[in-house]
Amino acid sequence: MKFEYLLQYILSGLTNGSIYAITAIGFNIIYNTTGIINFAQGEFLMLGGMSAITFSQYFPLPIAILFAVIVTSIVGALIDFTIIRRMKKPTVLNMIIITIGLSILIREIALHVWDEKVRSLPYFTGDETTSINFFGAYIPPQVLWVLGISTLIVVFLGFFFKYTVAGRSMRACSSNITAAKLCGIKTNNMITFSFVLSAAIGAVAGAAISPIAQTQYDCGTSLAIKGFAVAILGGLGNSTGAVIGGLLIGILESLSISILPLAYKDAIAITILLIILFVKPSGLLGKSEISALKEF
Amino acid sequence: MSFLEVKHLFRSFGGLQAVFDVSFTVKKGSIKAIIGPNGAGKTTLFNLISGVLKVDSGEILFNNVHLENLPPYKIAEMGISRTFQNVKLFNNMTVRENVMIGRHTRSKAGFFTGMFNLPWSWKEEEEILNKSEEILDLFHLEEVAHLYPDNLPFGKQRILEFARAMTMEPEIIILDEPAAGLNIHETEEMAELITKIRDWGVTVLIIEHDMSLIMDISDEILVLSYGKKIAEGTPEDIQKNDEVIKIYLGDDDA
Amino acid sequence: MNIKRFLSIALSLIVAAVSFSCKKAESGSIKIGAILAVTGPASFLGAPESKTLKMLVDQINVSGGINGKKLELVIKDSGASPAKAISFAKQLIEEEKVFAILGPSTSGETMKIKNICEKAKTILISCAAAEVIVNPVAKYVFKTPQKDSDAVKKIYQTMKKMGISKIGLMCGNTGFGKAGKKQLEKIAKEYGIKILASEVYDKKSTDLTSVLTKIKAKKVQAVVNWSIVPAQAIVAKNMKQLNMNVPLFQSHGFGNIKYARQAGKAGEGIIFPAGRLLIANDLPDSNKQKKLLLDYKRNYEAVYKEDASTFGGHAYDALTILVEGIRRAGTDKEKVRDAIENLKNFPGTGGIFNFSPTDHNGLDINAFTMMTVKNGKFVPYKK
Amino acid sequence: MKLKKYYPIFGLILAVIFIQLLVSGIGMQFYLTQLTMSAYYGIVIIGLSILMGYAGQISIGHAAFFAIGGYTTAALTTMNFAALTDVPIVNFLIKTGLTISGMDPYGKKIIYISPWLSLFIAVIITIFIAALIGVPILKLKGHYLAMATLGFGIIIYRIVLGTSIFGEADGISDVPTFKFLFNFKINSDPALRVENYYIAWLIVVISIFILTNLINSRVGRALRSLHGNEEAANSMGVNISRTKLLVFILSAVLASVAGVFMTHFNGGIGPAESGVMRSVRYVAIVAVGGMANLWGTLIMGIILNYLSLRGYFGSYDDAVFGIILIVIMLFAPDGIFKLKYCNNFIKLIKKTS
Repeated sequence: MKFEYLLQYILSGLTNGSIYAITAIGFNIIYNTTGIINFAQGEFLMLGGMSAITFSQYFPLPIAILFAVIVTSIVGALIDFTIIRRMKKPTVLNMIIITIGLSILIREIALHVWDEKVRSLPYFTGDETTSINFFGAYIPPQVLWVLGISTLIVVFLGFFFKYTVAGRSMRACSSNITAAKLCGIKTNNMITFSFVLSAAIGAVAGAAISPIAQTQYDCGTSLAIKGFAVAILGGLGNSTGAVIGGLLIGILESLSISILPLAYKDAIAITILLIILFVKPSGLLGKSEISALKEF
Repeated sequence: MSFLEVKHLFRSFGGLQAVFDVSFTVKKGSIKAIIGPNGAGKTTLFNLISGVLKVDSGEILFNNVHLENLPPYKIAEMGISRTFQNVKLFNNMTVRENVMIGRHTRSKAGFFTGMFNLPWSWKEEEEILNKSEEILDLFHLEEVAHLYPDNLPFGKQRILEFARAMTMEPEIIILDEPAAGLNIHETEEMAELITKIRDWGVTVLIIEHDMSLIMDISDEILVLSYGKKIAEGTPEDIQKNDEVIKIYLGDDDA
Repeated sequence: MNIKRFLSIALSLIVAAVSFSCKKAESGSIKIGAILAVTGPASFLGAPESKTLKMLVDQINVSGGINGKKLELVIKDSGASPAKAISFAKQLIEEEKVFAILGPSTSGETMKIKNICEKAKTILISCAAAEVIVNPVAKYVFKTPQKDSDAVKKIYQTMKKMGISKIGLMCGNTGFGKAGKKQLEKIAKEYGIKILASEVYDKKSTDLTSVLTKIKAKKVQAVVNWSIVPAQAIVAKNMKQLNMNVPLFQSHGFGNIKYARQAGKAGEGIIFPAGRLLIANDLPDSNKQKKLLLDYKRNYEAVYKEDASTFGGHAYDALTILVEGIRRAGTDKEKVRDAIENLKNFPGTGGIFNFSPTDHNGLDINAFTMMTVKNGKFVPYKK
Repeated sequence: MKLKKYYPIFGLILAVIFIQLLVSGIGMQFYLTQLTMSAYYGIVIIGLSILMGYAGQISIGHAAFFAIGGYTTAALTTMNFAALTDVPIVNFLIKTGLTISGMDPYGKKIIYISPWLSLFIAVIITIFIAALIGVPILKLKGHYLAMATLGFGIIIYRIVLGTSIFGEADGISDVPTFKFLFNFKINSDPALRVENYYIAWLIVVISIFILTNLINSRVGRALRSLHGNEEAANSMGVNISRTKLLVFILSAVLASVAGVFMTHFNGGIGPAESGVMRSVRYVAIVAVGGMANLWGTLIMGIILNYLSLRGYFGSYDDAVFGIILIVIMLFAPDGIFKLKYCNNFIKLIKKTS
């Protein structure tokens, strides 16, 4: 294989990988606070993308995205406030089931609010044909945007969870919710806050990937499945792991295309994930003790 | 040859030596108590014997069969049953069904037999039911047999767990703090039950903080501290042992 | 006593529910069933189809119905699930006793109910493209979308004129993509075209540059993409981003200007075959389809405030063909079937239909014209 | 032996006969079509109830097993051996009477594998696949188990969608008749509606008989105990991984068998049957029925599938299931049959009978 093609495969892998990574980060925030996986995370991306597209008809792009983030955050808060908080038996199984229900519901509401058509935001810089030549291989600038935003989010989250009171309280909730309560942390508010935060990050991600992947009412599910897979691969709750896992899966998929038929691409990615689950369930960067603690 | 024999047992968690070179034997039909301050490695020792944890090195022999690193269900099949420090009951099943599980190792009906309710399992089912009723009677649980365990008072839950372990008709029963959280009256009832089963020939291995209970019922006592064996002997010997007194006086937990 | 009362209440409830859900058709009206994937993965087909049918039936009824009889339309949303399509087909035939069934939207569903309709002697006019629907011919089964093979032939003819002989194929993993791939691979030899790479991708793919890299490495002279939204636009964009400067051919599923706009600048120059709906304005006045196409477009866009697509057109054709059959032969199913089978020179959105006992599609290669995108608009492709 | 636990089964048989007589009596026999389809889905659902409710193992990939059964039989029985009679293995099958010859609707001669043989092969394949993935998957818990089963479902979906012998996106059509016992036939012919209805419900009755026996048996208690507390169950002598695996296989086989019969009844199968939404729907119904409640899940499975198949939910079909999941988890996490007034109603019925 010529070097130029190899490089192109890797760069192509980065495009999908960046999408996986930014989706996976959203999963981690709620997981870090509540220990649950929000299966409706993909729908936050869809909502972010869809509402950004709608707002962009009236406002300039940055403001449209800002509004989209606000709208999605409100939805996130409402979800916790009206549903998650009021669950009678919040076991893991029930949490999985209820967030799946939410995911379906949001998707169907989106179908009736918007419609079945595919939409997309304009490219943040350049247009559909712009790409950057990189030693004979090409990469569209939007990918760099997505990667940049992912990195910013990871840095921001790292800072937030380490150095701010709210962030530390959220971490406390994650490790022991009763103890956190005893220390005077308003755990309920922290959980709401984590929903807001992950909805907001989901919305940013949804808007950032919309020019590449396009947005449709049902695009959330397939994104969420990949994102969830990547979150586990990187180690649940570990955002750096999510980015590394996402890019890794993206590049592996892309390279696998060069030798295998594409029809089974998803099957290959998920097989890799299953193998990792069987061998090291804590993921690439997760600590095994942590995953043992979270083994409900 | 002894009944249960533990030789040079080691187990560590990370850098912490939870069990360090512990050896002891248990005579058939006796009550052996294991005492020691918190964090002495008592529960770890029990978990090693019952197969919940894997040993780092050392031997556990039961009737001359090696137990170390066997899965818990295999160890149960050999006739070793146990209770847990924080009661572990099946809250999705009635009290009667909880006790019936105890007969699992003493019955055989398999998957297919169960699916088609084949005739040869009927007798066995009846036997399970009869034995369970017998145990329920014995432990004074017949009144609550139709309830779910999470509706019982804590004392009853401990007794139920004990009853479940006894339904197995074990050769040896391991009790992890059976009196913890019980009031005086319940503790007395528990002590009575323990001596009663010893009289049937069941060997008892027990961890307990309630010293009066231990001194009353046990035949032999093993003292652990920081994973190491400090002393072993009859209750009278242990009460006189200087080192044990030092540990207990230096520790508020006694 | 109690149980008796309970049973009697339950019984009366059941009877009430049964009689309620089975209201008789208005006498004097003609009941037509439609099974469409209004929601679910094929909603891009089913939604415009159902909108079109509703609009047309309203129009027909307002203008007095057919031969004085009103139409009654029962639309069932199958969500592209075959099991539901089967259930609905039986329901429509046996309970609603419909005169004919329009749809389903996808080939998979149509194939599942083909035999059911055939046995029940109920006319089925499918809006799905696969050729197996009408080959072998089933007596009561028709379809309106153009043949995939004709679309492929049209593309290959154009390629020949352009001097292209080495191509790469990309198909989505939908029924549409699958049928297209089969025809593209089958017919290529006839036109002396070599397929150097053939890949199937997921319909929900987010980026396809890696596949295109694989195709690019084979040094093809053109790329043919056979898929539906959103992949159509993604392929176009990715090709430009990879600096692939060979022509991109799309299928006749590229039938909505919105899709071209999705691709933005990258959509320019895409070549594809399509019915004449998209360029109705540019047709000469002598064209038999022109008036009908413009009417449909105008009405649809007025009612639903969105662009008309060729998919809605398939439903339009299905209904108008059925209506024409009824107009000619009355309300006898057998006679209407015969009338449809003998329908000649009947203009629809997809082309001029000429049915015969051996051809239950009635369209030929002339139904297509090659088009391209220029300045964000569809224009006829001229070479 | 006590017969009391079988009373509900007798009730079910009576209800099945009663409903058939009722709808036939009032001339609404066509309701039987959807009742037959719901019955097959009901088998999948009670199988999942055993796995999720009783053994406590979530599976968001159960539609895959339905699809494995359905697709195996569809692919095998639509293969035409008419031109291959010289091939030794085909010849052997024909001689041993394991093939059926007939005509397709267009008058072509066809020879295909007997559906009984394909049912057998489907069950074997299902057991093999379930055992193969069950061993590693069932070691996982919580979200990891959910992800792994979801992933398994997606892999099967992808394989079905990407393989030409499975018809890719179109699925397989023209699946022939399954000649059941006593010359009863399973196919989509409206004239055979009544016998199809009884065959489907016979299989439901058999399944529920098996499962009722199982949960009341020694193994059944063991699997419920491991849901209650794995550590305690293990120390009581329950072989956790073996019990989990057997239940997983049983539940997979039930889904697969339902898939085989449903495919012959419908005359075809499509990839939608193996999709994630389908699996989620099964989970939803099991949750509504109360998880560890065979009868509850069966009743809800029949009602909800029946309504959905008759199209009462219209374009809100998926939305309805989403709302059901949320509402149930919020207000009745133990299923609607555990709600207070529902419970009182059940008690009332019990008292009167």
